[in-house]
Order: sequence, then structure tokens, then C-alpha cells
Amino acid sequence: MKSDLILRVIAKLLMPFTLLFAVYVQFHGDFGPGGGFQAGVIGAAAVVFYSIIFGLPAGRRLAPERLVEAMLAAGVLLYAGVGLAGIALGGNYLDYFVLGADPVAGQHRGIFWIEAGVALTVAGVMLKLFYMFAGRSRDL
Amino acid sequence: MFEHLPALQVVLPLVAAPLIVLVRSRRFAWLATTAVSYACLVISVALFTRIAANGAVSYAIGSWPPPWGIEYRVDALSGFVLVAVSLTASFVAPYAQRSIAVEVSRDRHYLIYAMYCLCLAGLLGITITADAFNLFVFLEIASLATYVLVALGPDRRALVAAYQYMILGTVGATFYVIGVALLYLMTGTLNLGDIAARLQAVEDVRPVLAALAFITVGVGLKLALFPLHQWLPNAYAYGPSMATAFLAATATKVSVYVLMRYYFTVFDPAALFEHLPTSEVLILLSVASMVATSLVAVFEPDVKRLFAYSSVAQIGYITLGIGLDNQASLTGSIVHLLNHGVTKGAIFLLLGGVALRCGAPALGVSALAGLGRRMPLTAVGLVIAGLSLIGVPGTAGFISKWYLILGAIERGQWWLVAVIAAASLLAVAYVWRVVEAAYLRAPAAEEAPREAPAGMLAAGLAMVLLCVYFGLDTSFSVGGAREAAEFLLRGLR
Amino acid sequence: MALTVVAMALQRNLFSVVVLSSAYSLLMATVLFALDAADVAMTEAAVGAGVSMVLLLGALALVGGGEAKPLHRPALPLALSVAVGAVLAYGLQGLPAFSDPHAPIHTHVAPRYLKEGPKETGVPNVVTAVLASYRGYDTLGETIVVFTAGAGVIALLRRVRSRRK
Amino acid sequence: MSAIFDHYPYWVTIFLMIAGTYIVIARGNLLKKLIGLAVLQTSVYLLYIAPGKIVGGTVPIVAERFILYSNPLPHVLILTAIVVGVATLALGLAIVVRIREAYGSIEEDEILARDRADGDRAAQ
Repeated sequence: MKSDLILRVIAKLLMPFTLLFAVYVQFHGDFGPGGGFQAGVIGAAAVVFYSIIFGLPAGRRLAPERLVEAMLAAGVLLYAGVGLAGIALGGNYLDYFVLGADPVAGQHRGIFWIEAGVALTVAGVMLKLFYMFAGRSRDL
Repeated sequence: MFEHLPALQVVLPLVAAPLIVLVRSRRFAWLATTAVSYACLVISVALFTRIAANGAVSYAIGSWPPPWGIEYRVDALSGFVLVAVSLTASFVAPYAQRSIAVEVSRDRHYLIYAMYCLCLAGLLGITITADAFNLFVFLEIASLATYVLVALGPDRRALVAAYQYMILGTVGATFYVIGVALLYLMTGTLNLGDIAARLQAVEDVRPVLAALAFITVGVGLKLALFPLHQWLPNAYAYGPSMATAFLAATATKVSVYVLMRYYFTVFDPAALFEHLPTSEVLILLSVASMVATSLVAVFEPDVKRLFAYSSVAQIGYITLGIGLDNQASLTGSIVHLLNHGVTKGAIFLLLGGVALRCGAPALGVSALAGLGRRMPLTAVGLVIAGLSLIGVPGTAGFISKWYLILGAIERGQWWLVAVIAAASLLAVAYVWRVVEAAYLRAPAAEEAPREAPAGMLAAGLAMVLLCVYFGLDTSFSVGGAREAAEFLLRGLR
Repeated sequence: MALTVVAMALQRNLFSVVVLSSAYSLLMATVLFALDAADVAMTEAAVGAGVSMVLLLGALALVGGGEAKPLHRPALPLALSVAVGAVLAYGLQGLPAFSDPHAPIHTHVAPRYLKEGPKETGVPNVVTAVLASYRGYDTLGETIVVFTAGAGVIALLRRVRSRRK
Repeated sequence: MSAIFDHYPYWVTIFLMIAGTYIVIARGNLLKKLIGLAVLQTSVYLLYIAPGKIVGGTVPIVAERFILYSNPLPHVLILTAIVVGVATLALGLAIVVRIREAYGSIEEDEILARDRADGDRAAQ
């Protein structure tokens, strides 16, 4: 598929919009359906799509394996870290009330960060899964 | 800081895993794992002493009051199981370093430590949570980590074992969720204490009965309740040694704990044991398991599988205590959670050392020939742990069987005393096969004595000492178990 | 939807089974949306028809999409699964009727989420509020499950350099 | 009659569950067993979501215009369940791929036969 000009152009054009959609789903989760998990899947799908059209090495250049592995750990750490921050600021574990000036602002901040953590981990895992399954077929 | 211990108990190993994956260093992974295991032990002991003095501790995660938020609850029973799990972990973690070095390829080391941390966090999370659905989530964390641990075993049969375990484990977890769904639909809540309170007002008992059936079968699959034990022998036999030791000592025990928790604190135990044939069914299954799987163990050629079948038989003792439903038998069951965990942990830790020196992933009984001369300390350790498995006075195994027999007598079930004795005789038979091979058979080739690496041997022997210690000083083990049994029986009656 | 599942059970060509399972997921997502579960429907469509499909096809490419073998003794498994279904059917008879507003799940716990949720958390999508805040710990667990699966797949499928030498 | 209609979504659940369990137990192909497992897991979704629906209610996103909403709690639980399901599937597929590489087959009976042959050879 690497040689198909139309596909290549469309893929390049679609990439930013897919990523933008992922960001929309991420931040619109408060008001409509969506959230970190769905955003992570969509974001990963953008890169997967890119790698299918341009080949796996190109995809790996866009999102290197090391970065992806760091992403999946960092997301969980971010989430758990928000929880620990709750303890540090005098609340219980995962207590968002203490994170901001007033309870609702704290809730907002907490939800924002944990959704970011979820998206990070999910995108990392989905990409990693794709790399693992797709990369393996080559040497069989 | 003190009031946050329930959360930290689970969060520490939970955070260690991604840190290990982030750093990717073998040395850091081992250090973090060991540090976390010891920290968990300290926390669990602190919690245990605290609840012994002040009663149960409740912790609202996110500061949302239950039943709206998720509650962590440490009481006499869960506190005891927390100590039992983290105690084993603190022996397995130092052992892992050498054991993994031989059995798993180098660039996977940090991942196996991460899996071990996740498994530990999952098991602790199952124990401490007071929320039915949260329990499922942590059950899945522990299970997924376990499947990976087993699949990383040195033999290709480990893969098939992990696959079978995974299919049955997932079916079990799904059944559990169905059971929880029925309870939720009838009560509108997921908090275990709240469910129990609201179940008493439920008029139509049919959904509750179905929930009971689904949860029993689902958890039964996880704890290898006879005849749902088919996954266990292979998973234990082909996984890496440290994984086998850890799982044998903790995973099935935590599932038994879940069963106890549901039977005595969620469902109405009075109705459960008086109007339903729960007692009879549990006792029959336990007896079948004790006799049948012990018989299989007597004829099993592979040593690890032999002791795996013996594990299924020992789980039979524990469920027997639940079925008998009185103070003495429950004390026996709960203390057997700890005692059998320590005993089996010791055996599998030592066998890991033997497998390492024999150089073969599958360990036939004949491979133990002359072990008394080749690895004298290991052989002595195996014999002592074997005695504890049989239930010889002076070892941990004796204590739990003693209480089970007391419980059987209290119920007037003399035939069960005979069954326990018969099963112990079968245990003598299979342990004797190991002893006979180790001391009475000449080694295949004459070679200089060579023990397992110091770290592995020390961890194994330390656990053997623990077997003897819990056989002599029962103030913690029986004391804690008695409190827990009282707590269960007080439950809703 | 039921027909798709029957076809999946009977079909022996693995590739068809994968495609059917994806169609099944989309149908499931439609049903879920009809039941007001917008978030769930969106996720099921993305995961069931998207991620699972890609994973299954990837794995199929690796293991070869041959024909599965025919069954030898279908009677016993069928009896067993019907027995399980019967237990569930027995239990379901006693549940509150569909869409009964007085059922316990509508009168206990959930009303607070709907009434106070937007005020207490400032998030009008109650599903997000419950997911991220009230039961945020479950979501942490869920993220860990995903992480475990990811790390586990790395551990299982990473190519071992030492073995090749 | 009303007993059947009042519980209509449940009958779908039961049917899906029977089908899923059947595929898991009866099929010898490792990949197909995993798909059966997925069907079994999805059967649970309806069991949770369907009772949460209130006829005339709407998606639980609070706005001024609506007063009646469907129950959000089951939605949250099932979101988690879906994620757990796909995680299990991914791990299962990885194990199947490894099995295929080690044994050259993904049929249960062939794999067991090969293991038995190994055992016999070791015993001789």
C-alpha cells in the first residue's frame, strides 16, 4: 500500500483530524459521551492507520517503542500520583476535594488529570499491542 | 499517616509496577519488589495490631462515603489474610532474584517483577475491599498478572497451562460478575455491608439463590474447589518456581477468603446453612477432594504436580471447615489458610532450588534420588515441610487439623474424623515417596554435594522454620484465626 | 444479534468468525445505545468492532486462519451450558420488571449521583462523574488492568535475542 | 405472558450466555474459545444495562430540559467490564500466538497429543 499516492495523501490529511477528534473526545467527556479511554483508543488508531499506510518502520519513527512503553507506565503513575497527592494535601486516597481552592474546582482538576492518565496508558497499550502483533509476523 | 495505611497497603505495590516498567533495570526491579514486599508486611502487621486493639477500620476512598464511593475495610478476617499474603510475599521476593535469573531470559526480568507486584497488589486489593465490583476489578488484575507469570515458565507446556488457567479463570470471573449483577439488581448497591443489610428486606429469594450459585461456582473455579480444579496442577507444575511458590501459598487462599466473606457476611448464614444444603454440599465436595486428589498425588510421577494435587486436597480441608460451620472448624479453616500457605510455600521454594540443580524443568520423583546426599539441607527442609503437610504434632499442619477434628466432633460427625485421618495417611504415602527417593535411593551419578544458591536456600529454609514456629507458638496464628472465626459467626446472626 | 452468535458457533472458518464477531459487537452497541448507555455503546463500538477486530486479525495472520476442526461430542457441552442458563433463568424470574422505576437500583445509591453529581463534581455527564470521581478507584483498577495486559503482551511476545544466537 | 415480556432483555442475556459457554467448552480451537469467552463476557453487559433503562428516560447527562434519566451506575461498571474484556482478549491472543509458535498448532487435541508424546519419550 506504500505506493498508492491517493492513500498516502488522504492518510496525511486525516492524521491531524483524527488526533484532533481524540482531543475533543478527551475534553468533551465532561459534557457528552467520551473520556480518557475512548480518546486513547482513537489517538492510537491514528498512529495505527499511519503505520498501515506508510509501513511499520514509519509508524515506529512517529511513535518510537521506547516512548510507547514509557507512556503506558507514565499514565498509571499519573493516575496513582493524583491519588497520592490527595493524601499529601490532607485528604483520603483519590480525594479530589483538596486539590483545588474550593471542592468543585478540586474535583475538576482531579478528573482532568486522571482522565489524562487513562488516555496516556490506553494509547500506549493499544499502540504497543499493534506493534507487537504486527511486528511479529515479519519474521515468521 | 496512620489512617491512610489501608490505601497504602494496596497502592504501594500498585505504583511499584509501572515504576519498574519505566526504569527497565533488573536491579532496580528487584530492589523495588523486595522493598515493597517488606513494606506491605509492615503495613499489614500494623493494621492487624490496630484492629486487634480498636476493632475494624473503614477507609473511604476519594472521601466519598460508602455506599456511594468505594470502601476499604480491615476487620479481624481480612486483617489476618492480609498478614498471611504479605508474609509469603516477603519470603518470595528475595528468593526471586536467583530463581528468575536461571528460568527467564534476561530482558524479561523487569517485566516479571512488575507482574509479581501487580499480582500482590491484586490479591491484597481483593482482601481489603468492601465493594463487590471493586473486588472483581482487583481479581482481574491479580488473574491477568498470574496468567503472564505462569506463561513465562521455562517449559513450553507452561503456555498451554496458562491458556487453560486463563479460560477457566475468566469464566469464573464472569460468573462472579453475573452473581454480583443479580445482587445489585435486588439491592441497588455494591457495598458488601450494604448489600447484606438490604438483602434481609428482599422478598423474592430466587435471584439471591441464583447469585449464590453463580458466586460459588465462579469463586470455586478460582480456588480450585473439587471438581473445578483441573487448571491447577499444570499451572503449578510448569510456571517459574517463584511464581508457583507465591501462587500456591496465596492465590487460592484469597479466593477461599472471598467465599467465606460472601457466605458469612453477605448472605444470611442462618438461612444458608439451615434451610439450604450448603453444609452437606460443601462437606461432600471437600471429602471427595481430600480423598480423590490425594490418591492421584500418590501415583503422580512428577514431583511438582504431586504437590499441586496435594494443594487441591488441602483446600478440601479448608472448605470442610466452612461446611462444618462452627467456631472450632472455622478457626481450623482460617488458620489452615496461613499454615498451608507457609508449608506449600516452603516446599515449592525448596523444589525450585532442586529443579535448578537438576537442570530439568519437569521434575520426576526419580530425579530426587540421593537428594539427602546431594543437597542435605534442602532435603531436611523438604522432610520437615512434608511432616507439616501430613499434620505431625509440632508442625503447623497439626494445629489446623486439630481444630478441624474438634469442629467435626462438635457437630457429631465422627465419620469425618476418620476421613481426615485417612487423608492424612494418604499424605504420608505421597510424602514418603519423596523421602524414600531422597534418602534411600542412590543418586544417578555420584557427585559432590551442591546446595541451591544461598539466597534461594535461605528463603526456603526460613519458611520451613516458620512451619515449625507456627506449630509451636500459636498465639498469633490461632489467636488471629479465632478472632476471625468469632467475627464471621457473629456476622448477621 | 442472536443469529450472528449462532452463526459464530457453527461457522468453522476462523476468518468468518472474526468478521461475524465484529458485526455482533456493532449490533450490541446499537442495542446499548437504545438503552440510553451512550458512553458504553461508544466504547463497545470502538473496542468490540475496532480494537478486538484488529487484534484478532493480527493474531489470525500469525497463527494461520485455517478451518477449525468439527466437533466430536457436542451433547455434553450443550447440556452443561443450558444448565447454567437455566440457573440464570430461574434467578431472573424474581427480578423487578423491565423499566420499573421503583426497582431498588433506581431508588438506592443512584439517585444521589443524578441529583447531586453535577453539583458535587461540576460535571454534567453523570457517567463521567461516577466513573472518574465517585468510583474513581475502579477506574484506576481498570487502567491497571490495561497496563497489566500491555506489559504482559510485551513479556510474552518480545523477541528474545539470546535464543536466536 | 407478561412474565416473558417484562423480562425480555434477560432472555437475550440467557441465550448469549448459553452460546458463549457452549463455544468455550465445545470448541477445540484455541482462538475460537477466546471468541466464545468474549461472547460470554458481552452477555453480562445487557444484564447490567437493560434494568438501568427507564422508558421515557434519557442518557444520564444532566441538562435543564430533562427530568428522567437512566441509571448511570451500570454504565460505569460495564465500561470497566468492556476494558477488562479486551485486556483479557489481548493477553489470550498473545498466549495463543506463542502456543502456535511452540507447537505448530492451535487445536487443543493436537497439542495435548504432542505433550503426551513428549511424556512417553521422556519415560522411555
